Amino acid sequence: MPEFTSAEYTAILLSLKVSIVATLLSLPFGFSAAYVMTYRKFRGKFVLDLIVNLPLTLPPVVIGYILLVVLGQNGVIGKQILQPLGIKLIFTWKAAVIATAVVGFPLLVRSIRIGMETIDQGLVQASRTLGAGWFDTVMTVILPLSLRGVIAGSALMFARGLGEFGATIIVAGNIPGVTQTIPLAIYEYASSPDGDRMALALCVVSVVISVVVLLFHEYLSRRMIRVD
Amino acid sequence: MPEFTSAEYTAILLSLKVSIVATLLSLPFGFSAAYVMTYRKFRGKFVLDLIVNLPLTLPPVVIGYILLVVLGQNGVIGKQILQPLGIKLIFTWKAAVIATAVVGFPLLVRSIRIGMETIDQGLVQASRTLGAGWFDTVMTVILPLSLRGVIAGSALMFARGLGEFGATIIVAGNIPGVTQTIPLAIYEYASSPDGDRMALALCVVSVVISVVVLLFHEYLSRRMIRVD
Amino acid sequence: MELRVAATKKFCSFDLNVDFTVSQDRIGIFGPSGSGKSTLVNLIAGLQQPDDGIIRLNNETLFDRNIDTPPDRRRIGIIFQHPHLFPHLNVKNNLLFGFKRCTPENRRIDFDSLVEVLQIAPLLERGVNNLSGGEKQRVAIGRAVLSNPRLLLMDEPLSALDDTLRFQIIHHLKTVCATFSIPYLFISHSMLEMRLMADEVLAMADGRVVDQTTPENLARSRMGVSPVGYINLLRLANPRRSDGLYAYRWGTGELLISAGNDQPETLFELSSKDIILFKQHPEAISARNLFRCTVAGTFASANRVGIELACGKDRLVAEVVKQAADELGIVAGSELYAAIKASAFRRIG
Amino acid sequence: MELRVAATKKFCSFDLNVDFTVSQDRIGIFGPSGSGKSTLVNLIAGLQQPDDGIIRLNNETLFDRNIDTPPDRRRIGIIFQHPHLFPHLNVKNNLLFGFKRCTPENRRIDFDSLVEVLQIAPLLERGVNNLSGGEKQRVAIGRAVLSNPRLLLMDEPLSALDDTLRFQIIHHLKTVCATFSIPYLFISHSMLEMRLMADEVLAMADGRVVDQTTPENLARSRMGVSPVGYINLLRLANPRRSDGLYAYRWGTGELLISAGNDQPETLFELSSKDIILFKQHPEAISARNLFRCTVAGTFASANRVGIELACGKDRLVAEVVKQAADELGIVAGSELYAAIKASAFRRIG
Amino acid sequence: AGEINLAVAASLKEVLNELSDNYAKTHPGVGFRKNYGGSGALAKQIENGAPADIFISANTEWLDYLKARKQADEKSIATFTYNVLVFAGKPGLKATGVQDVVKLDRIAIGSPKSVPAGEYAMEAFKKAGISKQLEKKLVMAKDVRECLMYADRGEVDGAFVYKTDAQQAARNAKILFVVPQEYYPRVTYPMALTVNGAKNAEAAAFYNVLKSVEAQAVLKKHGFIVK
Ligand SMILES: Nc1ncnc2c1ncn2[C@@H]1O[C@H](COP(=O)(O)OP(=O)(O)OP(=O)(O)O)[C@@H](O)[C@H]1O
Ligand SMILES: Nc1ncnc2c1ncn2[C@@H]1O[C@H](COP(=O)(O)OP(=O)(O)OP(=O)(O)O)[C@@H](O)[C@H]1O
Ligand SMILES: [Mg+2]
Ligand SMILES: [Mg+2]
Repeated sequence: MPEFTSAEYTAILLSLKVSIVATLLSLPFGFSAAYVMTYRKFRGKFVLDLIVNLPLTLPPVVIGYILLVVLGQNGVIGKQILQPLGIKLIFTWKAAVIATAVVGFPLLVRSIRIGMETIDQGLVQASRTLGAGWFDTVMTVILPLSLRGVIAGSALMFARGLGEFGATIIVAGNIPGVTQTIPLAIYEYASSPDGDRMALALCVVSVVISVVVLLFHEYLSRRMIRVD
Repeated sequence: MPEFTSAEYTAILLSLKVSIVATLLSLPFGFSAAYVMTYRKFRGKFVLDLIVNLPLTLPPVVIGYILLVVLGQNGVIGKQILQPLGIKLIFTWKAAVIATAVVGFPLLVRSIRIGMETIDQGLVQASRTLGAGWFDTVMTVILPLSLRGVIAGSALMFARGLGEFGATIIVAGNIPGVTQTIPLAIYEYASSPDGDRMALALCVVSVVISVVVLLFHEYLSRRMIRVD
Repeated sequence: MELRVAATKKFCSFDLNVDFTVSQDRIGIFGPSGSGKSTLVNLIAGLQQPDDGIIRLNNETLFDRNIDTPPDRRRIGIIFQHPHLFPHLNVKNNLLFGFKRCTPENRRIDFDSLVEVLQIAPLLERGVNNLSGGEKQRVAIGRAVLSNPRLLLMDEPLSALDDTLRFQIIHHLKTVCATFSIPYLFISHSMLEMRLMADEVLAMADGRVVDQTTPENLARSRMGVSPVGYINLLRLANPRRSDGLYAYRWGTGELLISAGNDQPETLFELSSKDIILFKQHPEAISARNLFRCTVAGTFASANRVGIELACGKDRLVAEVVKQAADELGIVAGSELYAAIKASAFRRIG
Repeated sequence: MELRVAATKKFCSFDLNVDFTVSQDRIGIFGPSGSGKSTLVNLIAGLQQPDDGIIRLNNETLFDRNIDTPPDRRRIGIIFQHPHLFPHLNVKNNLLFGFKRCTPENRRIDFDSLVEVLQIAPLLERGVNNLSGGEKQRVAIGRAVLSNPRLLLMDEPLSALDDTLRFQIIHHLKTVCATFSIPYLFISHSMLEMRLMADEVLAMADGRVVDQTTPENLARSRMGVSPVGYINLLRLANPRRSDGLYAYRWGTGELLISAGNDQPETLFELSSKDIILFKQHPEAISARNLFRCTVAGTFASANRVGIELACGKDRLVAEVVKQAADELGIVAGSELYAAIKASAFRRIG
Repeated sequence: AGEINLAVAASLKEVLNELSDNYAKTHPGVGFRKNYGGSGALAKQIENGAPADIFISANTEWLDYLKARKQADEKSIATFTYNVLVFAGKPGLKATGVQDVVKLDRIAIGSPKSVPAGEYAMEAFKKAGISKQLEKKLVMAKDVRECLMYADRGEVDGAFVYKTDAQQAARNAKILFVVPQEYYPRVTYPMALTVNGAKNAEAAAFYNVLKSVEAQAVLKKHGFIVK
């Protein structure tokens, strides 16, 4: 195993940070989107479904480009909202978070939905008749019962985040020590003639991290099956 | 909307073909993997879990390289299995199928698993006591009851396949008319001086295809909820 | 409680069409499997919407063309036919689910004594997935009762339970509902449970309310076809011990009852079939109770005759086959001897 | 059938430890909620593994230290306490699930007549999710029976059903099981169902088999504590119509029964409580049946005395309180008059 | 008639398209399979048996890489063309030489490890002695096109890119100055027949066209430098 320099360590930490923040940030939105799509009937539901799923269908590079167009200096959000607030997103790690979140969002939502769709409606009804309002029911019945989906979705999203490359490199740039995540570093090493060993070493790090995440996921899922 | 030339049409058709074939090809394996991981206890289960999930964690480019190394002329499979059989994979559309399948596989398996884990064990037991062996039970009870997960997983995988870029470009190359799928074409147009409009048009095509897939998915899921 | 339901609900092969008003606090719903009992309950609780109609509880409209109060604001509790316990909560938290959501002044039902009656104290810390069928049902009962609803709907809550437990729970349900004045709708296909739990009964068949009456009348009208006959309910007080039996004042004398107890007041049931009538006083009879009475009236049901016996101010319904009625010359005003075994009385409350 | 079970199974707060052999074809399992009945059934069917022990059916070992035959190769059917219907199949395909998996020679049970008895013909094409509670249970019964198992385990299959339907189904279950010689284990907390369905009963309590006996004996031993007393079962044949009643030859004379019918043979039940005994012949009595009999023996249960009456070759058990037994001087050999109302007999088969 | 498999650095796409179209017109029956991509990816593909007759790289390292692995036909190695590094940015910007760049906020270059243009730019900074000052201002793009896109969209003040790219793709950005050649090694596009290609007569014939005057004309047209 080659020696990592501080740049690599920074990349690893950054990758973790980006994936974790992106996943945590997406959870409430992902859960809400899944809830709305599973339980509510409204016009424009299909449009929501589409928007949520778009990032899946489009190549990440395109998503990166779209994000750049929207959030950049001349973009709608970039110009109208971020600039007046003095927020700079593009080329910071926050941009990597956004890219990761957008790309992983469909995975999260879909997983939560599968979990939600299989909830016994009788339990939801029981909760309502016991005086729990819909929000209360969502938090105390639907959420815990779709936890399997939530956890699986988070694991998916986190892992996907660890590997996110195409969109991140465009909106966050590939600035060593600032926005260079593991995949960007791997890419750099892999595309220089004698970076293979370094690239491989970073792959191994990625794999190790995902082993840990998987172990954690399995542990959580198992804890949820009350054995009693 | 700019006029598509035959190269674009080929790319669109190829993308569809690759995604569809990859999804169909992965379904039996994905289902089996999900089944084994949900219902069986065996040593090395964790390793299976890991292997299935690796493609998620690693950047697609890396997966592309790994596939190239494994399936290529000097690779284990390439040299020992494919060459003696006279099969050439690298740089054919079949390589794109493999890349797409590998990248989408974790999504498929995870979705099916979420669906499977929520199956009422009483139904499985009922099936067994009614004389259905385990395989029979898998096919006639577990499969239909995890169909939601299977469909959602297939939709995810198909959509992911439509956007697959990093791994495909490495193992299949970017050969117009032969292995150039929509994302590769988009990439090419986006990086050529006045290809922006074409790139956009191809993005729209991608989106339209995924709209159709989503509609179909919703339709299937809805049909499965027997209303009566 | 005043409950008015006028509603229709159509499924492809079944349609419900009911229209009734009840003003008692203890209502029974009686009807064969598939007659629409559970559907009616769902409409009242707001879990399904009527296609059309109105639902009013105590002058508050819960449903009409414009209003549809959500279930959690109806404060109507349900004990479902299938327990529907929350799999992610243990027994205790299942029980407390509704309780916690009550306003403090509605948290009136004593947790410990309810748990004791339901005999689920040893289960409190367990998960609900591995409970036995009867245990689940008992937890579901406790959960609904603790939420102290202003109307409690009970959908065959007791059918998974053995008799001993069943009557204990009936007793407790009645006491709790009376103490905290919780009105209820009680579904059962047991006429006996109906008699014990309800003051008024809606008889359903094929999605219609075919009869709205008292359990007594329903029982009378079904006496001839029911295998258990008409059930007399006797509320007796201040027993005296007598040779291992209990003697209660009744009619012009005493009733000897083996199932008696030392409670000041007890409810007994007695089937119309358990009364044997004699024209003359029989000698040396195994039945412990033999008394003289007058026929206050008769009614027919299938091939039986129901005979209302008056003894002092008390009344009992006996049943005989037509033949016997003719042979004994039973008409209003006749005098008869009635014999009842001490063991024929069943204690139920 | 010969079934031997010696098995232990421990859960955190409950442990099952049974050891019994039964060789009858119709076995009942009786016990209060939480006594381990469902667990036992699961072990026999192979759905749970004993911690230790053996399970043998007809000389074939299904489970021991080395063997664990999978459930589908045991050919043991279950009707679960909760119906567990396949939600992705319609009623018909649920019913046929096991049937289709039978070898052709095992497809012996007639679909149409079973469907008719269960009264589910109108439901055949429907999905199972919206069936009423009783409808679901009936489909589950049909599904298990159609698979023609070599042993059928029934876990409280009838508790969701009203009486009329219940007795029809009992009748049919017995006929089918007899015709196709399907032995069964029948769980119930109803002593009556037990008496009707079983030849031998395992009484369970706290995870142990506390008694293995005939339903008759179980009923006798529980007569004193049971609210319905001891149930006499009478198989009577070749009735004659008599004034709207049916007269069956019994003992040295005839029994008049209002619930009779024109079938050549019919099964009736009669509670021990429904028999009134006289030392002397009473006059003008409403009871249609009055006959002379001899006391063949007595037994005590709680504060009651069971009295075996012999009348010709036939036997009946009556019950009286101790007091009455003393007063009438009942000992083996005494002669008595027994009175039974025509309506006291209940037709059950 | 045969088939010629090309593996060509993406920046030469237009040139090779034109050349191969012309060639196909005059040589009916000859088919091209063109694979455009990053030089590194192409080299690795060839190493692993991807069909390729002619390899044109955007730098010498990747050709050397193939040579070392005995995949390139050594005799045939030649230089296809040259390019120069320019600085493109907002038209009004006051930047006329390398030293002026330090006054800017953000500058995009290609990732030095993987993009030759980036490597050359870094080289130039070093020579000019400004690499320390620029350290925090650099945005490393995946490829030259991306660099240019940043500049074009105004996300960065300017980008170091090849002249050909700047000419073709820039709309809002203009070439502000050409980086003097003394700051960095010459940008060379080497080419070679692969071992397989050397056996393919059609490929060899087309390879000769690539070395011809005709090819140089096309290159010039697209802004490349041929001498
Ligand atoms: N959502 C539905 N779609 C179609 N049919 C339905 C639906 N819900 C109920 N039914 C039918 O309506 C009828 C009445 O059902 P309901 O559950 O109210 O009966 P029930 O009186 O509660 O019977 P049980 O005593 O068996 O529980 C049944 O035949 C049932 O199959
Ligand atoms: N998997 C398990 N883990 C822990 N406890 C269990 C498990 N399965 C059953 N029990 C407990 O074992 C006891 C016996 O359960 P079982 O289901 O056999 O009772 P039962 O006799 O069928 O009761 P019922 O008449 O209420 O259905 C119960 O107290 C139950 O809670
Ligand atoms: Mg119901
Ligand atoms: Mg049970």
